[in-house]
Amino acid sequence: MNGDFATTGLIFKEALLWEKGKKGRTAFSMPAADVPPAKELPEALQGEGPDFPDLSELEVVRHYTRLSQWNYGVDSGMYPLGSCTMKYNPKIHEKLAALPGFASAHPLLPESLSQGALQLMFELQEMLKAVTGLDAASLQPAAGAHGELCGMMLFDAWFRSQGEKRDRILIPDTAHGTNPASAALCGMKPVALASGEDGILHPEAVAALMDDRTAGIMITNPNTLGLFESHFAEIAAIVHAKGGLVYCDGANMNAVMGYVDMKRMGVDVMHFNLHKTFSTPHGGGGPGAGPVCVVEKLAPFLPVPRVVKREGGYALETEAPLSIGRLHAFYGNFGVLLKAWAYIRSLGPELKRVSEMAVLNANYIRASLKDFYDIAQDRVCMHECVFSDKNLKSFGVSTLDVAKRLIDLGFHPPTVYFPLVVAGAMMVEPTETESVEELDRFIEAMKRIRKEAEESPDLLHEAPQRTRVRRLDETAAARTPCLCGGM
Amino acid sequence: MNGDFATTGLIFKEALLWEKGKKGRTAFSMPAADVPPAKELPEALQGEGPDFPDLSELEVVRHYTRLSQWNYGVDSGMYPLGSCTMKYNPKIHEKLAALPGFASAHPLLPESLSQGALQLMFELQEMLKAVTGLDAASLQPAAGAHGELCGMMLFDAWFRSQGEKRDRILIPDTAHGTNPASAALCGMKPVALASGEDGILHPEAVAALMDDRTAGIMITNPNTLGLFESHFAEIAAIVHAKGGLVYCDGANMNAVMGYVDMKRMGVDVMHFNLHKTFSTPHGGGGPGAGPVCVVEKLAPFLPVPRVVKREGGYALETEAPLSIGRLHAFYGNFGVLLKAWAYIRSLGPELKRVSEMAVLNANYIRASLKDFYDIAQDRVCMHECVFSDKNLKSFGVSTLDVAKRLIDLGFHPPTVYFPLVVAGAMMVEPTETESVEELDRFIEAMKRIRKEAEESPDLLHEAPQRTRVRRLDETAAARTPCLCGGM
Amino acid sequence: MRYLPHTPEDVSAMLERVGLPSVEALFEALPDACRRETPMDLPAPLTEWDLIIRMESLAASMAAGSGNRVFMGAGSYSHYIPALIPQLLGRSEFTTAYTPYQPEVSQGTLQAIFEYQTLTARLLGMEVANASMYDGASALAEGLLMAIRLGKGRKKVALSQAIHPHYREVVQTYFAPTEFEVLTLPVDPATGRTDFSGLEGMDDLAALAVQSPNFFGCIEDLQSAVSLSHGAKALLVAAFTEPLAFGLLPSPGSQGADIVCGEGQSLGIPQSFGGPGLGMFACRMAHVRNMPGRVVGQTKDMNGERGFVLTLSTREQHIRREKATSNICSNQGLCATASAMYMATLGGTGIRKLAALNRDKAAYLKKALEGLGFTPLFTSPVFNEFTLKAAQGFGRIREKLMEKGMVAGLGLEGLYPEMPEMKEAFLFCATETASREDMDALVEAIRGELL
Amino acid sequence: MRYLPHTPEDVSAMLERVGLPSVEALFEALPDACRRETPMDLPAPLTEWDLIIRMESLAASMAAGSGNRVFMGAGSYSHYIPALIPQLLGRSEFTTAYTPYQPEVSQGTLQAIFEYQTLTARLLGMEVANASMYDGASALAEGLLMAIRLGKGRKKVALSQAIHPHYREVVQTYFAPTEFEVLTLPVDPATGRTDFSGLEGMDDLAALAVQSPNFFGCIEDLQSAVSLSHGAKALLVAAFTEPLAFGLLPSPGSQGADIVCGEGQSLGIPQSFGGPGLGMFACRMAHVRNMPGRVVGQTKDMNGERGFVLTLSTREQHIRREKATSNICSNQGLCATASAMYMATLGGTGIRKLAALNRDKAAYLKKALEGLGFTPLFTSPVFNEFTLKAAQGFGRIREKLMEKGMVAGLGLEGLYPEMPEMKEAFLFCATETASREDMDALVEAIRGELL
Ligand SMILES: Cc1ncc(COP(=O)(O)O)c(C=O)c1O
Ligand SMILES: Cc1ncc(COP(=O)(O)O)c(C=O)c1O
Repeated sequence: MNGDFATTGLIFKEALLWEKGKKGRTAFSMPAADVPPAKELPEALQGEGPDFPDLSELEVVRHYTRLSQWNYGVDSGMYPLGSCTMKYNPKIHEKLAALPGFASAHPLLPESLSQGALQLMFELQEMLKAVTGLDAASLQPAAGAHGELCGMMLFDAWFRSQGEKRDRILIPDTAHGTNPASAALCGMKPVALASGEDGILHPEAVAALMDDRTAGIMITNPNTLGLFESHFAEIAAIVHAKGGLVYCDGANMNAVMGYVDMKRMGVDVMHFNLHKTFSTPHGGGGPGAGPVCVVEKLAPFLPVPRVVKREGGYALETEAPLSIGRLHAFYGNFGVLLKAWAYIRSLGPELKRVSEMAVLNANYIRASLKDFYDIAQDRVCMHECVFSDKNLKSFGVSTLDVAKRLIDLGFHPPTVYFPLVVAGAMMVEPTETESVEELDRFIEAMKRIRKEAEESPDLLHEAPQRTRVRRLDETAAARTPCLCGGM
Repeated sequence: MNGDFATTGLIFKEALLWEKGKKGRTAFSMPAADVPPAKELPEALQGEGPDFPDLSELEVVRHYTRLSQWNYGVDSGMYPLGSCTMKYNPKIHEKLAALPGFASAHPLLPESLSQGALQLMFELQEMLKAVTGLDAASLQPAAGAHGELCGMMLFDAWFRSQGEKRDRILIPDTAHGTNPASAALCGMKPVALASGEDGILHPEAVAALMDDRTAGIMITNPNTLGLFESHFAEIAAIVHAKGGLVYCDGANMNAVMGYVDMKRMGVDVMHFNLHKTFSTPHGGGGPGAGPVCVVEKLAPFLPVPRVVKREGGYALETEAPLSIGRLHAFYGNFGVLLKAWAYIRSLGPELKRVSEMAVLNANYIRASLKDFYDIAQDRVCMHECVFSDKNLKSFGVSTLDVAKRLIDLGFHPPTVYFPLVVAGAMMVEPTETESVEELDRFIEAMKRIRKEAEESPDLLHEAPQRTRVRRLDETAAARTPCLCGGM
Repeated sequence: MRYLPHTPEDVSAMLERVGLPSVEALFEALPDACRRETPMDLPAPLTEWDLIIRMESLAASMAAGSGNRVFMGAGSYSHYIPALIPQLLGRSEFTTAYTPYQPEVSQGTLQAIFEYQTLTARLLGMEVANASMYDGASALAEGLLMAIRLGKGRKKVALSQAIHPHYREVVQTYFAPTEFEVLTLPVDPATGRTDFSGLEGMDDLAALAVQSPNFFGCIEDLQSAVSLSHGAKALLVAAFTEPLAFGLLPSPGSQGADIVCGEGQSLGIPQSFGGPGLGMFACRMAHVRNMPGRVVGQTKDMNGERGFVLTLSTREQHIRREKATSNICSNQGLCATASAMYMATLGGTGIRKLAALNRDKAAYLKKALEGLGFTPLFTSPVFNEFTLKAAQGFGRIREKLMEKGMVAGLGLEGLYPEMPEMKEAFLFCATETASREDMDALVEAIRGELL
Repeated sequence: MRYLPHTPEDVSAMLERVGLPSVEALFEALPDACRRETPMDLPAPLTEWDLIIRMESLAASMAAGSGNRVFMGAGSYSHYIPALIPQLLGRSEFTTAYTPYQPEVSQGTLQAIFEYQTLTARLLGMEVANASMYDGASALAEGLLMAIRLGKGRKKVALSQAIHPHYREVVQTYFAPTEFEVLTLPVDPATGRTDFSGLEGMDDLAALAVQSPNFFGCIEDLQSAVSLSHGAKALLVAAFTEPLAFGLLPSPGSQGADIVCGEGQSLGIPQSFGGPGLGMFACRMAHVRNMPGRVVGQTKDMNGERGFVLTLSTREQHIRREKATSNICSNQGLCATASAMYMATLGGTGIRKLAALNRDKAAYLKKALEGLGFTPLFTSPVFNEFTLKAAQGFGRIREKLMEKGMVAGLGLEGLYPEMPEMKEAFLFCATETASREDMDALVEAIRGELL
């Protein structure tokens, strides 16, 4: 098929909601009034109600059906968005999350009436501990960044409990933006740590910066270049020796399950991106979940409430004098946690094979494309590999152009321009759920684009051409923001 | 928007199932073997198993996701397919049909364990009787044509019970092809009945053909020209006077609910197309349901088993000496019946308004387009109106071209080349669920096409251009049929 | 009402366009003689919320769902349905489309049905399958009518008595108004297979129909049936109610069947109190122009792209009217798509394993029941159903077990009044959904009552 | 395993391409010090079927679903969710996509979120809303931090004690590691509204935060709160847990609030044991560059077609890193889409009716409970929640009712240990899902126990 796995087809135009409908329509089945009307509200408390459009049920259904058809998801095609682990999301999980016992459960039901949910959360905590080797877990954080924030709060609380306040933290230059941002929210100043030529951190660099004003270090492992931080244990020892704590951003856990022991490696706190590693649907941006695991000494600081097992059942523990407090109105994104539980229970120890196949797939792509695209680090990678547009520059072609051209050929582009340490980065994370035939098709498309870059670069500059809209003017969008319609 | 409500967008190519996958993959979660293996089968009874492709779960999901994106449904856009009543299918019905109590119910459960399903069927029978004014109902037929067949069998059984065998039946030239085909299955010879200039049947024509060898008549009312057969009652009287029976094809019942009394009108047997009138999803061709209603004297002949209400509960009655017998392995398409029940219960007496709005919508289209397209009958219509390509011929443009061009503009075409009495017919049935804005858009598109036919007919000849595939070679398909892949 | 978009202003404006003073005026063509005298007597509308409550309460009175263990097949089988099937099948582009008359906007349906036809042909060992019939019973009736069309004047068909009794009744219903005759071949009381010895005396036969595995669960000797049938110049119509069996058994096509038809509910379709199911229908290419029902064919578009269309429609009612090969129009398309999804989900490797597991389960239950004193009525090998002569007093025990949510087989006496050996005979079924634990519980419950 | 496609042959061929002898060799970069010494101690894999059984049994132990009547809100509300929402929301193009970094293949998500922002801004009476925060509590915390950024050096925020206690705790958690201080304004024991009299003594305030309807169900006097706050040169942050109230009440924006944030679960999102919900966040355009979270903007493509993109990303962590306005990255996008669907389904006419119905239901229940001797604790008007001082011995009765599947309000004593008047006080809620019948049954059950 020559690397071209897409074409064009009929797509509907669809107006904005408030450009549709007519006053007096409805798509809602209004329950009958079986009680008398209440006394009128005082005039000052009478509002006008929002100016929402009134639509019929079919109008609403068609609107969202059409909108959905403008989107690309994992179910549409390969979605090798690096650092995001866009693996297959099992369909059975949707059915399970919709079970009325869970979906309609009020979070403040007494424990005696919510044993199922509490047990599920308790078991998930235990399984996360088993996967990491760490000693305690909290499921409250609602996403990875929330987990990082939780981690930084734990750092802060720990030092306070030691009568200290440390306000520096070491963060490698390959780190995701959330890492410094989360640290900053806790009043810590990120100190940039350069990774070596070989793309990983070196103990000397850490030793040079670590001191007793520094709370510790945040390392993503495997890192955002798709490499394992081989010196992690030594680095952790250096940090620990100065009284510091070690945070691991576990966003890339999909690479190392069954291989790595986070505790042995020297991690004090880490977060998971449940939606990545444990395959809950990413929902066009969320919801996710970002549970944290910690070593014993930090356990007393974890958020409340905590799910515990007691004689007679599962319970929510709120008494914890050292706790950083609540991080979520209730217990985190329970509906997401439930899917992660289901995923882990469906695979069990086979999670190790998940990681193996994820790494194999990434290396297959690396080996197949490294002679076509400049590769940031030419050696065995973990779950993803990072190419760049270095050798395309001479054709006037950039990473953005390659990404857009991939769309025309039927693939979601990789993560681009991240990590920042690689100029024009293309970060490809195929995940373990892609078949070798699909990888071959992606490779074929990438090779074709490499050739086109040389022979007909305008195909890339003009891309995408097959989508309903073409490249959008992002500058104008930011310069004169229109963030709210119908004004 | 100038009549153009569609565009093109990214669409994926997708191979045939057996061009994918690899031996040893699976998308199925195989239950663990918790029993010992059975003794080997004798060699003669050992087969090889079918040559199915082995796919992973993601491969299956992506395959069907992509296929679905090549389709047009009511949820995608207006679907004015005449005679098919493509109205909105309420989403809640899918949830109800999936309730395990129904979805997992074995049809041979004892009555005591299936009261819910029996009650639902009984109530549906009663409601169909209320809608038609007739005296008894059977839900067994699995589609409209199956209902017709049932009706013809009832005719046959009735005459046998009278010691007669009548082998002719009057069928108007506007009838759907299933009518003569169903009659023929019962060994009856259809006698064509010409409708008048005004598109409806006239008593004289019937009187001229009706005799005592003729079992009766099959009339679709409203008929396939979208007209009400105003002389129905007189015609029925003529047929009855010769000892004949009157069948009404109720496919177009959506036009006349709350207005027509089938029994007063002289109908002895009629069928519903539940999937049309009562809005069950058409499923790309089925399943539907085609219940029949009859007058008292034919009730003893209805199929068995029958759902009856007795003291102590609902029951299945199989003893019925005059019955034509079973027409379905069990009780018909229960899962479809359930949705029709839900639809009727959601509207109740408002079904009358359904018909009113369906007829209003059709007339709105008729009034708006009759100056642009030749109209078969220029007067108030019922639920649909029939145009033709008569005044387009001079531009070298046909009904088929108009239909295909409509696709490019974002609409499903109407039914074309039916009824046969109108050369180049375009049968437009908007249904009551389309808003006036949507009708306006359709009208705009049709006017634009009318103009294009004159000014740039090639746009029509070349249409559709926006779909993933263009016009297909149907002649080659029929001449050298390829009905089975991968050979 | 949320399904009806028009506001009062919409209605007025539209009436003005139409040139009529009122909505009632739209109905002026209706003479008084056709009109209702009273409003329709229908219950008041329910809200979405009350509808759910009502439907849930009806559903709750059914003995289905995980709480109950139904060891009964007889044409409707409990099989696991992977969650991906309802999710994909429920995509509205599939559900809310109709017959793919406009192929350019129906390639999803068309390719899905083409794949269904192909997988069905492979499963049944045939050359071509149609796009579906209403159910197994009507498929059999239409198969026999097709054989009669091919039979050049032959007016009789012979049915094995071991074909599902309801299917035979449906055939009877279809044949009653015609000039054609239905004969019956009895069951061999020892083997439980069809006794073909009566065939010799039958002439003018257009077809012989045999079901395998048959209603008693017994696997028929299809090869013999074919040669006997062909010897009599009749076509062999092979029926089935449990297509999963062909994961393990030789396909009917490989045994020489001419027409194969049956019920596909087992393949990913909910039991749903008996419908909608799936009438599967396959035949030889030589006979395709006599086949009933729609069929999808592969072709090319004007750019040479592969695509699919409804084809051979000159067989069908909308073209050929009374001369059509059948009156069928709407079929069970979505169910056919579901079964294709199911076959694709299982795969060739999976269907073999799953079929073997079904056989193993039934063998386990059979042995356990025999241990209670139930005796096998027939000697033939079985797939996932089997017939046993029950232990003394079992009828009453069975009633009692129902209250515990167990349905212990199907009594055959009522279905075969003509066969005295069916007194106290019960047809049991165990599929992959029957856990050993559930089967043991059934056996223990019976044992407890027998004491 | 059905999620892992590779066959052994695939793996060998791929390893060959990679140039490695084994899968283990892929992990050679892992030094011994990082490696596990034992395999992960995880339970054995469950099949899809066993997973369902396990999950259903866990779900069955929850007091949710139609059988139970929970007259409790307190930040999580029982509302009807039209069936079309889960069906549309479940379309995999929405669910299996991620952050719309590539707008050309994400217009569905982007337009849906742009519409969400717009409807949210209209509901709250604000100029701009972001694409969502984690939940109401974190939205409030981030709203206060935003006010501090805008406060040019002011270091304190004041919170009404009538803000949901959990939200106040979350704010405390967010503020603990910072140099900023959280003060509290008490509740007026008569009206149940915030007592602003303490404001005067507070200087250096960047923001005052008030929730309306507040935790006790009382509708606050937002207008006064705004003028007092602005008088103190502090921003008014309006919080909420029940946005449906704005169908009836004046929107916070119309009252002059500067930042509005709260929980959107009521708008079409299942309660789901407290999450995922929806942090709604809105502010004035003048402050937009200080707003946390993603935001979608309208623009044009190179052909002039309207389209949508993520914009103003220079506020965000992936560009600005430690200087970002928040650390948020993944948000609650699908929940935001659900709530937009819900708002579109209700429409302007519908939300007014539904809000009125909620108020009517609560008024009915309140009156009925008062008839039993419960006394209102506060005089302010309420929406669908209200606080009552219970009749003698109600605590024990409440426990008993739970066994009958009724949850009769939430005890406030534990949540407000600092307020002695909360002894024996209970917070009740009745929404449109509470039928008169259910409310009467509750009242009768209490009456029966009181006797
Ligand atoms: C390496 C890394 N860390 C942290 C995050 C933040 O996770 P979340 O988006 O769940 O907040 C991401 C998200 O993409 C990431 O890739
Ligand atoms: C007028 C008329 N009669 C009968 C039928 C046949 O109904 P079914 O397709 O349900 O068998 C149709 C179907 O389109 C029809 O339009």
